Amino acid sequence: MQSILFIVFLPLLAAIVAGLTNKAAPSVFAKSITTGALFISCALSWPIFLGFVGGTAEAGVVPVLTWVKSGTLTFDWALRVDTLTAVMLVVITSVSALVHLYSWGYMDEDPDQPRFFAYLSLFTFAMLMLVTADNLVQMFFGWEGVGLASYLLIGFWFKKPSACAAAIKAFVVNRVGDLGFMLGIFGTWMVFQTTSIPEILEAAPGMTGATIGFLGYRMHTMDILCILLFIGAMGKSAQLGLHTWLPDAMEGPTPVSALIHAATMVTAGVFMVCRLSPMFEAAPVALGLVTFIGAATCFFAATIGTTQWDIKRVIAYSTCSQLGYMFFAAGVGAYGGAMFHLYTHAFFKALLFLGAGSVIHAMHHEQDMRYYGGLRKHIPLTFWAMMMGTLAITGVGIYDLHIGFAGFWSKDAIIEVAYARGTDLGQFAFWMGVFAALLTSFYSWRLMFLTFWGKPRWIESEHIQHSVHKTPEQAGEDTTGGYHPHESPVSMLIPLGVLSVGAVLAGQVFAPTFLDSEAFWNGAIFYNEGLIHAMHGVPVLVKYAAFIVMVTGLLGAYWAYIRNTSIPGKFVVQFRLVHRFVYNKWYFDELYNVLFVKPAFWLGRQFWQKGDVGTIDRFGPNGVAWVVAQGALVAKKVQSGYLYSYALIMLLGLVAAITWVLF
Amino acid sequence: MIGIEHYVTVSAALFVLGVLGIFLNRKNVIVILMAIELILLSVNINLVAFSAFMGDLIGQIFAMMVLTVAAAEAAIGLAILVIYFRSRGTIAVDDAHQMKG
Amino acid sequence: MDGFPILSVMLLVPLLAAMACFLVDARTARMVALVATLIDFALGVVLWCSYDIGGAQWQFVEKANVFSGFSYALGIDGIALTLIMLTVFLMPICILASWESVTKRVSEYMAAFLVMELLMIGVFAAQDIFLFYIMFEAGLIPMYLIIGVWGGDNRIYASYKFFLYTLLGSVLMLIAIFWMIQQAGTTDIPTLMQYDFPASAQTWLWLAFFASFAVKMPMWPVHTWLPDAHVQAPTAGSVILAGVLLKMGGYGFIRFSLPMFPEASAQFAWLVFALSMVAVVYTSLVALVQSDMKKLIAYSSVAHMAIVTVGLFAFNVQGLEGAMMVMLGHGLVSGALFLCVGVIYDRLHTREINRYGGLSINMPKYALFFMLFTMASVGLPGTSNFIGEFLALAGIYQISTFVALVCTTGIILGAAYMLYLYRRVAFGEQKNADAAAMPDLNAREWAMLAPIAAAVLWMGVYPESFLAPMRADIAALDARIARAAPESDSQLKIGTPTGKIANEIAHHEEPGEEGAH
Amino acid sequence: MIQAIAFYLFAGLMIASAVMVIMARNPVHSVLWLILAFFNAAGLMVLVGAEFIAMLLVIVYVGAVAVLFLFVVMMLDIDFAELRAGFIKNFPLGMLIALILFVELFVGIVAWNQGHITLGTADAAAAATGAESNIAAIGALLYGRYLAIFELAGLVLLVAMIGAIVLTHRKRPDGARSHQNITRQVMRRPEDATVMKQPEVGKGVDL
Amino acid sequence: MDYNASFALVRPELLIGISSLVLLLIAAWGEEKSARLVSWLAVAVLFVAGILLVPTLHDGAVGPQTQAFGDLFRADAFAAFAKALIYLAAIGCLIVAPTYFERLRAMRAEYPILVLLATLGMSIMVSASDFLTLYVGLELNSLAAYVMASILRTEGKSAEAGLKYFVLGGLASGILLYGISLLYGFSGGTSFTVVQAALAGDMSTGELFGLVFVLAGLAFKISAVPFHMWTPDVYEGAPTPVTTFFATAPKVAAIALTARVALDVFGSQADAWRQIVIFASLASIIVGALGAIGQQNLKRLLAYSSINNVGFILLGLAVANAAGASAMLVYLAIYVAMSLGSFVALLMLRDDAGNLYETFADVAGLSTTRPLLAWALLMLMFSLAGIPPLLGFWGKVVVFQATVEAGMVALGAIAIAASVIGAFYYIKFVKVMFFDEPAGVVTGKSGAGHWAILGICALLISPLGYLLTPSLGDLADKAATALFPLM
Repeated sequence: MQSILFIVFLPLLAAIVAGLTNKAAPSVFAKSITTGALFISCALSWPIFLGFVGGTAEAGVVPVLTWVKSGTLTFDWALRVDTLTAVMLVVITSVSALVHLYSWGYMDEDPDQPRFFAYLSLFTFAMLMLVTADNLVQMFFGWEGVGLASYLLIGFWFKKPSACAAAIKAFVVNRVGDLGFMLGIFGTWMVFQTTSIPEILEAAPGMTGATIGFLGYRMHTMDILCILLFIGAMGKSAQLGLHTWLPDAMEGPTPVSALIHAATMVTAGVFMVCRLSPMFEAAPVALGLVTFIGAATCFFAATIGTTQWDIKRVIAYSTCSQLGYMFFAAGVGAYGGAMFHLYTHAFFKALLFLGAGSVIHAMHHEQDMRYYGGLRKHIPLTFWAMMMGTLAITGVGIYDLHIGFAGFWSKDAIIEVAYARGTDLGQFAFWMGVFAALLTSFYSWRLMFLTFWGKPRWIESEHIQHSVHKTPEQAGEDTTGGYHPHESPVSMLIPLGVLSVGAVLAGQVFAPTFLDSEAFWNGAIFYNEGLIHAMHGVPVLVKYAAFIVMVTGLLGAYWAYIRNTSIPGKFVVQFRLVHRFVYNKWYFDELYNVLFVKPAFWLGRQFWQKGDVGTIDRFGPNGVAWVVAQGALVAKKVQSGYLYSYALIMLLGLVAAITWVLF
Repeated sequence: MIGIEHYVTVSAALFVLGVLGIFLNRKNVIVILMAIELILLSVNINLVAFSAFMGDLIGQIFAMMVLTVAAAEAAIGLAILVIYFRSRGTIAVDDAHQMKG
Repeated sequence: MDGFPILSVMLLVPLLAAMACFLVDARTARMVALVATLIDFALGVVLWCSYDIGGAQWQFVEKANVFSGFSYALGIDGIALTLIMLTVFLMPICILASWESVTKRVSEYMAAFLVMELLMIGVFAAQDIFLFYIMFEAGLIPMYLIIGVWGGDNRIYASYKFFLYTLLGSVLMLIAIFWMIQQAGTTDIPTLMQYDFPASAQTWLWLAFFASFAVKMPMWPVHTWLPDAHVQAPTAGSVILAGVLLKMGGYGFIRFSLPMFPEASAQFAWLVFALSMVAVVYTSLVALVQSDMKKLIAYSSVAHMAIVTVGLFAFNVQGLEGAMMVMLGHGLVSGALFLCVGVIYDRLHTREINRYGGLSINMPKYALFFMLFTMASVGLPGTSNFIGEFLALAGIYQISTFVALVCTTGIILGAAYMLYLYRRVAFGEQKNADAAAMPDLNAREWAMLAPIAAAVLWMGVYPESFLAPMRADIAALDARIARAAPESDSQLKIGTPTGKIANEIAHHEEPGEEGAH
Repeated sequence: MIQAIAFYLFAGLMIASAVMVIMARNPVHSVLWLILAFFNAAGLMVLVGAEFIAMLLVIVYVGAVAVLFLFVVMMLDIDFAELRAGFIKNFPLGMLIALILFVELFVGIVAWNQGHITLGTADAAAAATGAESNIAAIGALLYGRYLAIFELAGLVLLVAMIGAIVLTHRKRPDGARSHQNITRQVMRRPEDATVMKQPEVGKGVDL
Repeated sequence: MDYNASFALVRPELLIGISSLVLLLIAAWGEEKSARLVSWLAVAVLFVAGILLVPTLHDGAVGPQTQAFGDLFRADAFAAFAKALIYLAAIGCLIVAPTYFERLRAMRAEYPILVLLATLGMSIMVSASDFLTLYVGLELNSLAAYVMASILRTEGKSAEAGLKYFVLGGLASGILLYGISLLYGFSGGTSFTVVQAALAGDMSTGELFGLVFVLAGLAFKISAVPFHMWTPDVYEGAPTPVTTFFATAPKVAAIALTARVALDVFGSQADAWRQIVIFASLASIIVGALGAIGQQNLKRLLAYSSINNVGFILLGLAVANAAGASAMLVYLAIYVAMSLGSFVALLMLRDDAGNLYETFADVAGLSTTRPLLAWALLMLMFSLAGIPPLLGFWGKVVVFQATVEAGMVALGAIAIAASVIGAFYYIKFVKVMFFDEPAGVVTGKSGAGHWAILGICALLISPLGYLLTPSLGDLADKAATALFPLM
């Protein structure tokens, strides 16, 4: 069990060493030390996980250091290992190690590699702190730590204004969620007088009947607490409303997108809900909200995904959508399903991102799919890896044969369990899930077809033009512009390969463990026996629903992007309003800009100029100064220098005094 | 019969006149000095009258002292007036406002 | 340490050094000041180490009746100890920060700073209310000179504003002090802290003290002196101003307002809350639109100090300890941020944010420190400010969820303006050639920033070192004010558990049950 | 009865003179009116039996002070006509305030108790004994009980003397009158004092 | 009447009076050449006179055994305290005078004698226990003061100052006298004891008017608003050493006298005059502060500052108890040190040729050209403003403490808030000296005498001065007790 200390702190150590030496040492030093540390962590993590799979490991806590003792509010640094942690451990360390390795190749030409690797390792440390947290505050530490790392990594290319803006956006939007999280922690502590997660979870069922005041309203205690905590999860996991940062986060280097914005950090919200599942189970309204938000996000993000041209953005919205699946799975009580989808998603989404990175790498940093095409033959290994990922995310698999890619196992289970839940919200989630699955299939294949099939359209890309020093006119018929995409180096291909294996097999191998084994979870999450039974008993049509829509999506994409490429254009013309609405991401950014950003700056200026300067200073210090100055002028005037006026004033004083005493 | 009230009234009138002389006069310092003498005279009348009507002599002693001081004051006042006239060439009250504000 | 008047020695060392500074030339004066502040720091460490946690409430007590009407009485509890440590820790750094940037009238400058140190330690160590007031007010003189003589272009206005604003605030307190002395018959602070003033009198006494401390803190709307003073003051002046002087306001609340007038404090808690809430939102938004670095940080100080005030008036242990931790953390972090501004100001002589940009390229070490302090200012867990803000907000949540909600928005806005600042300074393209040519930190600047960085992290990771000494004192204070604590708006009512889980699959359950809760 | 007539006569004349003191256009007239006022005041004092003070008033004031005034007025040689302008400017306000003052004094002191003033009880030690004359009684008191004051009054006069001298005494510049150098006068020769010039016709003398 | 006992009680006054006569002879003999000698002899005389006070001061003499010449004169601890301050202030003014007058070729041997006689007058004022004594002492002082104000007879400003001082002073003493005459008539005597006894019961309007007139006359002497109008003009116009004298010694005397009259004679009728004193106090604080703000001339500024300070002293009077009187005396002592120091510092603002400078423009950047002088002035200014840790703060503390202890909290609060206005021009002074670019006109060296006085004053008002507070407070308490023998 003590190995957890190494797993968690090795990346930190590596980050500090790499960060502080920075450019003082050759970059290979920083790369080796961080990557090495991560592989060691990874190697130490798998035994723990397998131990839990095999049922041999026991949950436990490794105390590290006292943190805060303030009256009854105490929390320490401690590392908790149980099944849930173990799952996250392998996901984090594995993907992180692979991303580290991948970055050797991807970031090869970057001058700031030590910094990059230090950030990556720092992120890994923070994420590990998050998942091993024994109390809510330490979780919050990790929560914020990953936020910091995310901020740093999104803004890694800090010279790009868009990267800086995205970084700030990510941090600030996350902070909105953190507001809820913090209030949730305060409330939780106030109700339970502890921040220790196990203690809270133990006491949670006893609070089901309790009510509490919040902002002057009286609410069910557990509902309000869970809603507040869930707001935190929404921020971190980019759920509807607080999702706007995630697509922008694609400004970061692609390995970062794979690690942080696909596999690990964004799933922290899901992890948190699962971690606190007994608490949420005591809060029906909150869970309803989780379901609703999850389902809505799932649908909403998928719609946007179908219209985007940037390859990474498509995948980013896809992530957003998949996170929606996880949430509504948790919302309807299938925490195992949520965690399972998280697990498989980590593999295939990381794979997709890294694959996309490989494509981008090959296409000279061009990210627009409109300028791809026909890459199948040029970068075959990447193509096959992407294919595995696509098959996994679209959920290809055959129910009756019990065979399928990773996504098939987890996503279908979620759709089924939503149906099995049998409530209105469950139904809503089910339909949303099914529809999103259709869209998932469509946009995933759209991506594949646009990228790997068809004719090369590369010469339209400015990046390519720069590379080959030609304009489209000069290139003439040759739409490649004479550009030859090259396959990525081995360091990038190995992670692709490993993740492909995961994408293919993760579902197949672990489905029974995650979904059906109460023993595996061993109390780490709330295990709803009845729900699992109901899930297995859903109608056949429900079981096939996902498969059907998957095929539909595939056909649709094939039809629109291979058979008759004019259709998308026509569609856009026909449904101009709808398309524009979806293409512009439902105008969330614009809305927030109008609602929050601009008013904030406007208010700031108003408060400053009209408030501080115009009112407080003007009527406060400056006003008083003015009055005093006027008084001084009067005093000066009265002191006229004339004897008789002095005498007059003396007499006035005398008369006034006499009058005063006389009356 | 003429009582103390009459004397006090006369004295008050004289006092007020003296005071009036000080600030009504804007042009001539000498008259201001004379106005001060009037004030002192009013005080003397008061003192003597009180003294006589009470039947003790302190008031008269006091009046003597006032007289003495008044003489001294007149001497010094006029001396100041003289040097003021020497340095300014005028004794107009209005001109004595080099310092103000 | 028995019998050794360590507090007096800590006061004496800077005093003697200040006098010595007048007699020597500039180079020597710098050394004298540095050595003196380091000696004081060493004494501070000794003080900290020999402070008996869990021992007597007042330790290192000294008392001499050499004055009429009041006495020379010193002594500290854990609260004062930590603030004294903050002072002696920041002072050598201030001297270092002025090492090269101050070139005119160095001797006087160093003397002013040393006197400042004396007065600040005196404020925290005074056990006599007059002595406290004298030290509290006397700080105006050196600070006025520091801003006025060594300040920026608009230093006159700023120094006047600083002086008169704070003076006006504190004179009313003096009147209240007289009344208290007369009522209680003593000037001894520990005795006064136990004295129960009549509730009717507490109201105006509290207001009088509030006038002083609110200006000092500064609370909205009497904060406008701070941005001006900060902007115009030399770097080290800003550091001391933000680092220690503002804390005197908080110290005043915790030492006087709360224990001496608990009922009035409860009575006016709404006022404090209201002003603090406004301050958090208002000044954060103002900070967002600033184009002057120092002004931005100054406004952020106002917002942070508002967290202190809500924490203090939360009437519970978490709030109080949180407020103390915010004060300590903010002392370090805002001081460090001003140092960061000073570092680049020394190179380019402008505080205009837009003149910088892309400093990460040519000043990576600087960018690292700046990032650390930015994050600390934002309240990232693991740094000093988080502990304080978290505890303070947790404290206030127990009293009022609404106040907690509004004040917690500070973490969003704080992130916005600090990161926006950082982005414009350290990120982006190098817009100006002169800014791009600036060299990275030198050894002296390292020596300034690294200790603060270490302290910030220490305080964030193991705050127990700082919480432990003050725990007993906070507990005592909490016990004293508990009788007046305002009612919480949460009012948890434990009902009968339903015994159900949310996603129970019951055979007879109707669809749509979900919405019926 | 005669006493009442005398009182009203003296009082009326004194007030009238006082008015003229401050109203007269010519300061010389003012001084003369002042002298008249003092005479009448002395008369009032005689009426109440304070003949010594009355005499003193006449001697000191009329004999010394008023003459001093006259002397200074003459000496300063001022164009008085010019000095009268602007008299009226403060008049209304001044009159109003003076009137208020007078009314308050009258009401407060005299009319408060239906026109009857209750004086304090005299200090027995300083009471005038019927046997002595006014002068003798004053002398006894002045050289007995109030001796210290009397001495002090001397110092006051000394200060006045010193002051007047310090302020007005000017040293004559050297050689103006007192420093006559007889030797030099005697040694003076015509050659040194006169120059013979014989100017040509039509030309001036170049001195 | 036991003259021996009386003479023993007035030893300081006798010494000063006789010495002044002797010195006058020396001056007459030695003419201008003897001026310095006479000055130093006068200093010695005052010093010895001061030493003669020590027993009285130390024993806290009070009661009938302090009465001299019947009941004309009271040599009690209160008077001794005031006299000690007066003598010290006079000594300071004498020491700085020769340098000033010699430059103008106006040094006269009569000057120190006038100072001595004025001091004698003040001595008698503060010891007076009869209105007759009061009046003669007051006039002795005033007449000497009129002469001193206009002693630079060739300068228009000096003459104008003398004229204004004289005319308004004459009016004021007329008012005072009128009041005394009323008190005499309505209470039957001029002795304080008699008047006090007469006032103890119900007060007639005559007595009431007498009281108001007397207080108004005295208010002129202490330059309390609205009887302050002469102060700025006279302070500016009079030669600086004379201004120094005016700002210190006569102020002490007048305040002590006012305190004695108000608290002792009118003590039983405190309610009748308290409102007036409160008004005068607040008005003085505010008018003094406002008037000072617009000033360019430093002497004028300090004149307003003295008006401002008088306001605070009057607060102590308004309290009308022993604590208030003691607070007044403590404040007064500190005020004398501050005021003396400030004016002496002004006298040190000279160029190489010895010309004096007295406007803000001249002291710009003084801290770079004459750092020591500038720092001393800084201390003095902050002390006048009442900023701790300088002793000026303590003066305000005792006064306000007395105010609050008497339950006049609102008054204290208003007054102390108004004091902030005053701080404005003090810090402006500091600003000009420290923040502005050097004007560079003040370059001359100053004599040891000036430095010594400035140094002593600076040391007194420095934080070290707090070490004196116990003994100062003790003495002031004893002195105040003399005014309240019954308590």
